[in-house]
Amino acid sequence: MTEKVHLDRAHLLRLLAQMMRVRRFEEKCVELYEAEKIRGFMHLYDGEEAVSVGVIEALEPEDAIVATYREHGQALARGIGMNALMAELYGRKEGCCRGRGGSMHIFDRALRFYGGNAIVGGGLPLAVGIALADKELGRKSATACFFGDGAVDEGSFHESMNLAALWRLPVLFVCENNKYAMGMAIERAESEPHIARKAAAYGMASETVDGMDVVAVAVAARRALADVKERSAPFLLECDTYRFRAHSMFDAQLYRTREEIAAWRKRDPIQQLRSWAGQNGLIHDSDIERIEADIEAEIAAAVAFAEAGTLEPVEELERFVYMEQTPA
Amino acid sequence: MTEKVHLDRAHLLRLLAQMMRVRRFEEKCVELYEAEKIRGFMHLYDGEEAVSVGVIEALEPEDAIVATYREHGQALARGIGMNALMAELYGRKEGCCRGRGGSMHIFDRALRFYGGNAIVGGGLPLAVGIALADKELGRKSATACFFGDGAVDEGSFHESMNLAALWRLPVLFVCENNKYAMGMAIERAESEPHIARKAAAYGMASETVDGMDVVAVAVAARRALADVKERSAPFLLECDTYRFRAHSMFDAQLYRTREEIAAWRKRDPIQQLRSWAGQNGLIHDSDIERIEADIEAEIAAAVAFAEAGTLEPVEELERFVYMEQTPA
Amino acid sequence: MNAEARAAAAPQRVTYREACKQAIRSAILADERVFLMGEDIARYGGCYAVTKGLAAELGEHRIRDTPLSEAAYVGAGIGAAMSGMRPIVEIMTVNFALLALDQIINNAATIPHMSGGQIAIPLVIRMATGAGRQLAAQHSHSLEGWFAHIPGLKILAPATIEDARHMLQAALDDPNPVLIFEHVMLYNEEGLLDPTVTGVDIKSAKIRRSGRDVTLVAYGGGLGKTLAAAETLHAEGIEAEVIDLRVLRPLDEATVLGSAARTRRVVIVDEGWRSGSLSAEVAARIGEAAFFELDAPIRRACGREVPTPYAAHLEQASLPQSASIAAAARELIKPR
Amino acid sequence: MNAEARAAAAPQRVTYREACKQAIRSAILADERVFLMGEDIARYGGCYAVTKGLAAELGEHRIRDTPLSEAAYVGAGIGAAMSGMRPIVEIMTVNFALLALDQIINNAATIPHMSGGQIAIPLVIRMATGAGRQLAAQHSHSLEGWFAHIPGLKILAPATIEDARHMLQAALDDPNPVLIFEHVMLYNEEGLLDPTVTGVDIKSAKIRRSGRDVTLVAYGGGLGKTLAAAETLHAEGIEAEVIDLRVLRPLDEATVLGSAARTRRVVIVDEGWRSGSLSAEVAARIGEAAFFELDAPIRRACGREVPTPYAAHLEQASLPQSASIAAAARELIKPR
Ligand SMILES: Cc1ncc(C[n+]2csc(CCOP(=O)(O)OP(=O)(O)O)c2C)c(N)n1
Ligand SMILES: Cc1ncc(C[n+]2csc(CCOP(=O)(O)OP(=O)(O)O)c2C)c(N)n1
Ligand SMILES: [Mg+2]
Ligand SMILES: [Mg+2]
Repeated sequence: MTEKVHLDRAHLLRLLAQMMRVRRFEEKCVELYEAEKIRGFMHLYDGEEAVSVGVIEALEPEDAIVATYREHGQALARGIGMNALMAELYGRKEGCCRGRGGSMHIFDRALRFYGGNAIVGGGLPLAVGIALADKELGRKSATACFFGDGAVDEGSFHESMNLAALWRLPVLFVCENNKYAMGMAIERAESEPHIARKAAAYGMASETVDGMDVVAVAVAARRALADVKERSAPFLLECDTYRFRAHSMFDAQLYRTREEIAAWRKRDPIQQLRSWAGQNGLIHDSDIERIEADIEAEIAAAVAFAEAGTLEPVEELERFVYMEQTPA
Repeated sequence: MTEKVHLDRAHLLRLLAQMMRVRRFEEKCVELYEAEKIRGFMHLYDGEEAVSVGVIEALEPEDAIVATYREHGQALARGIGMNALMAELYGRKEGCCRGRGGSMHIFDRALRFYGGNAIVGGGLPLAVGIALADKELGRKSATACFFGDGAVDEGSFHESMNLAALWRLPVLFVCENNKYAMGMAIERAESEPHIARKAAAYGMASETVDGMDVVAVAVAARRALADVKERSAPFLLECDTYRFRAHSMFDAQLYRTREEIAAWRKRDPIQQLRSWAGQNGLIHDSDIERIEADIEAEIAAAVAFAEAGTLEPVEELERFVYMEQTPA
Repeated sequence: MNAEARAAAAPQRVTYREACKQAIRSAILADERVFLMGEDIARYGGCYAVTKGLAAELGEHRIRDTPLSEAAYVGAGIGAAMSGMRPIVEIMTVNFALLALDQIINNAATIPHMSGGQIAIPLVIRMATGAGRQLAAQHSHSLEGWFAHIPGLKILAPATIEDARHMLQAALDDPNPVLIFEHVMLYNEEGLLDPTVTGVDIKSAKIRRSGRDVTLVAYGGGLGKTLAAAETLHAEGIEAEVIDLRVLRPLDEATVLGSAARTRRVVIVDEGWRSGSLSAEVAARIGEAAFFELDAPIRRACGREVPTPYAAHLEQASLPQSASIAAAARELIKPR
Repeated sequence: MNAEARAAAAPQRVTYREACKQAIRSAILADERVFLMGEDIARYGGCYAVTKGLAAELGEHRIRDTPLSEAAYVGAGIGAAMSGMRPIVEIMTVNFALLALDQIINNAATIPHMSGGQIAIPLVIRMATGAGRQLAAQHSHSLEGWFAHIPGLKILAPATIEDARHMLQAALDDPNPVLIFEHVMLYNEEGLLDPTVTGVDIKSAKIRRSGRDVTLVAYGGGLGKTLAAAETLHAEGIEAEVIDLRVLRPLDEATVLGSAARTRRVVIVDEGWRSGSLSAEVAARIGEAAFFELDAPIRRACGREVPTPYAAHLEQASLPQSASIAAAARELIKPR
């Protein structure tokens, strides 16, 4: 693993715990989906945890985030409470979006977490605008914009990359290249499948990083963010990753082989970090036990919170269609 | 001028005459616009004639064309009759589109001239589809798709380039890079203003050619088309050119200097070819006189034809909103 | 009739999904110019499993996976239609069709007229539409009525298994761009397909249930609820006539007006947002042409004016339901 | 009052174009979070010359030229609004807004609700709309009534110099995404601007002319023709009341219903294609709420259902005209 030597034990523990937390949270979500507590479309991040955890580790509180419908990892890593998140998946009034958004639309204004967007490529222009506002208002912020390899097919990718580069806006474009857009393999969707190379068409800096290595992602993200803020110019970070599970809860995975999945599972970001840090004596079994216990307790509490949650009264259906004021 | 040595006198005369014909036709159009015979938006090709004339010279009858709202040059070069074209600008029933299209929407099905499109970037996906059909139906055709530098800003450029390259479709993308999109200079619109370089993002072949040199354009187009047909793969040909006049009939040209225009006028494609071919004894004054006389006669006839044209009866307004059959 | 012929002529029990699939298969087998392209229709098998197995059967040129480039592949479908093919473009859902609206409105709907009748665009675009699956605001639009505003397009809303099976071929036979909206809540519906019916028209609305007391006009995903409402009303002694519009553009005004003139009372059901929904156009037309025949104002049971929420109870509250449809009919007949 | 104050208070003669420009200038000067971005607004001076000179005056950060990337810069406007700015996005014309509809409908219109009220989008989008300049089918759409279908958006149609001057500030003061449609045929219109009027509401329709015999409902580019029709009718002894809707979403139903109840006869004027135009919604609402007050069916004078043709005589035939509006009113009053 890259440059890991500079990382201290506390840092490693934080990264590991965060990834494990996302993983376990989603395992619970699958159970709850099967029990029909959670409904609608739900997309799991299983296998890709290193990307959001690594990138968000590098963000400051004043930075902003735009994510996709596969954003449980980003939401938890950014600090959205598991209670509010779980209650949202339950469709409860106590959810972070009062049950209106669900799994694909997690928002947290205080954390500058601007969704959760279910339109492929739909978030990129928003990120450009958030960064434009930050720059014009003299804030020292950057916006991390997450999107999949499939979003690269969309016109909005092209327009947004150009606009951000042209106006030198502080956007860190993070492509979660998990090789598939639903069932569409990237080689079948992109005539030039090396995404980082596309940055040249916009005169933008870019890099590809091993997205199964959380430390590598954290290091690359930190470097890229420093560059973004220093030069006030966008950066494209392509994270090489893989989703271990189906695209959503409805997907027979006819488009890929078990062998392929098995090969990628060997690079599980959690296992990799655990074994490397274990071998190097940086993390001990007792650490893992403690982390697991904390996570179990947190999840149990979140489920209890969601279960105890209430339904938004139907009379409130039209509330927020029009806002009465702009929150300060 | 490039590789001109291989061109014979007849060929040169044809290229020159075609460019002069476009130029004179449009000069007449300006008069007619001022006389309010022609209305709506009208975009002149003055200065850019070498591009359409050079490219279309290289096309076969079975090839197809998709153009923009600035397409008088393409229409005439492809062989749409000046009568039908002028009558269309007059809004007459005898126009090629029965007066429904006007300057921005010239069509000729028999010549595979698929418009005339007034949405910037709107024609690129059509060209991809025409080429797809040709390929699937086993035709040996290519589609020449003309668009401006401004169209490169649009998402449809990106999506269409990728689709054509991915599916290896016979499309010759011809970018008429005249440096401005209305008043927007390309450096202010594109973070990477070298358009030909963008082809790399799609693994597509590309070339930049001097668009003020009709022979260079013709040679490059011929080579590119051969490549397109042989490899069944698209090609991006960037033509470096300039429009001498305003964007449309409403444009104070506040965004560029007289000096800049004057410098480009020195590279007038018609003047360049005339003086080079004159100096080399390939074209004589008598040729020019004859060409000019022919053009004047053709224009006079076209104006007379349009003047004598009739108005589509208002009762026919809704005809063709729905077609009764697909022409064979 | 021998046993084989009898079996062939016996009604087949199929899902709406299967009917859509049969329609695609037989259209592709019947005409080599026909192909289907769209996102995840081949290897994945279709977002709603409509095309599962078809690529293996028909080949990946006829069932063609596209990148996520809605504007480009819809535009390519238009171009291919101009150039001799008979493309069926699948947009996964209407929600993503917003990315292709420029191509649909500025090209497909205008070129035949703008070219003075030179160029036809024999293109079919299919897409899923509608709410009801807790997919939240960006994935639950009901915009088929809204598309029906655009001249140059024909808009179909197959609400029955038979229409799902046969409208596609009729659309392909039409020289104009035709958009077919398949409601997501219908794919799992089962019903009988009469094999002796080999086609349907795409011109007329159909009376799905006759009645003398009130006319209920519906389409697409609203039809089932409306028929259920009619059943409820019947138990109360109110006989509702139920009209399935089927073709949202051009509207079959005659069928609607004929029924309105008989029952003198009309409720229009529309899952779209009430303001500016198709229900408004239907109401306006009845008001124009049958004003003096009506005994009561026209009522509309429509979607509430809200981005569709995720939570089930809110989502359901945002849609017309058979109870609210029946209530609207009842009020027309026995005003409080 | 001294001479200076008198001069300041004297009505100013300005064009609609100049009123739009004044509105932009004063909004930008009043709030540093406000800026305008769009195509060719700075160096070129605006496609319809609305912003001519403003970039030199206010700087290119406040009058910001964008590339031809409608989806991205509209989306960027949404993002900037979420993040503390008060952007005005200019889309050159509604025809190109089709390229940005996904951003407008799936993001701007949904995020406030979908986020449970956390995120407001105080964004204004201005665009030119309408036919009449022989720009043909791809450049002549009248889609403002169609946009009015979308919950979460507010839709304005300034038809007067005063509204052109003041609606923008009201829109900026609103915490929701507001779309302003400026009709291309109005930019050259001249009129008096009363300097004592410092603002307008964006809630209500306005009666622009009172009359007892028939109500004519219009908006945007249709208002002038409608007032002309009213003048013609007056000469014939028919007193028409003319309502300017002004706000197309949410509709001010009360003003329309009040007038309809008084005159008992209504003609709705809409330059949009008739089927599914805003006129249908207005008709449906009147039919629902004032059915028993009407003496005659509601009439609609709308755009013909055709992509706008280039030739002047065909284009004009595709639009409602004051003669056809007057004729519709006459028929209501003296049926043949
Ligand atoms: C514009 C649009 N088209 C299609 C879809 C349907 N869809 C949802 S997720 C998805 C795949 C996206 O793949 P990618 O961007 O690689 O992200 P991943 O799911 O792999 O994280 C598709 C096609 C959509 N939501 N939006
Ligand atoms: C989608 C879209 N946006 C904006 C316009 C308005 N417009 C017409 S021409 C033009 C400039 C296009 O420039 P370019 O592509 O370079 O072609 P050129 O006019 O230079 O030949 C613009 C912005 C349009 N027609 N379509
Ligand atoms: Mg992916
Ligand atoms: Mg240009």
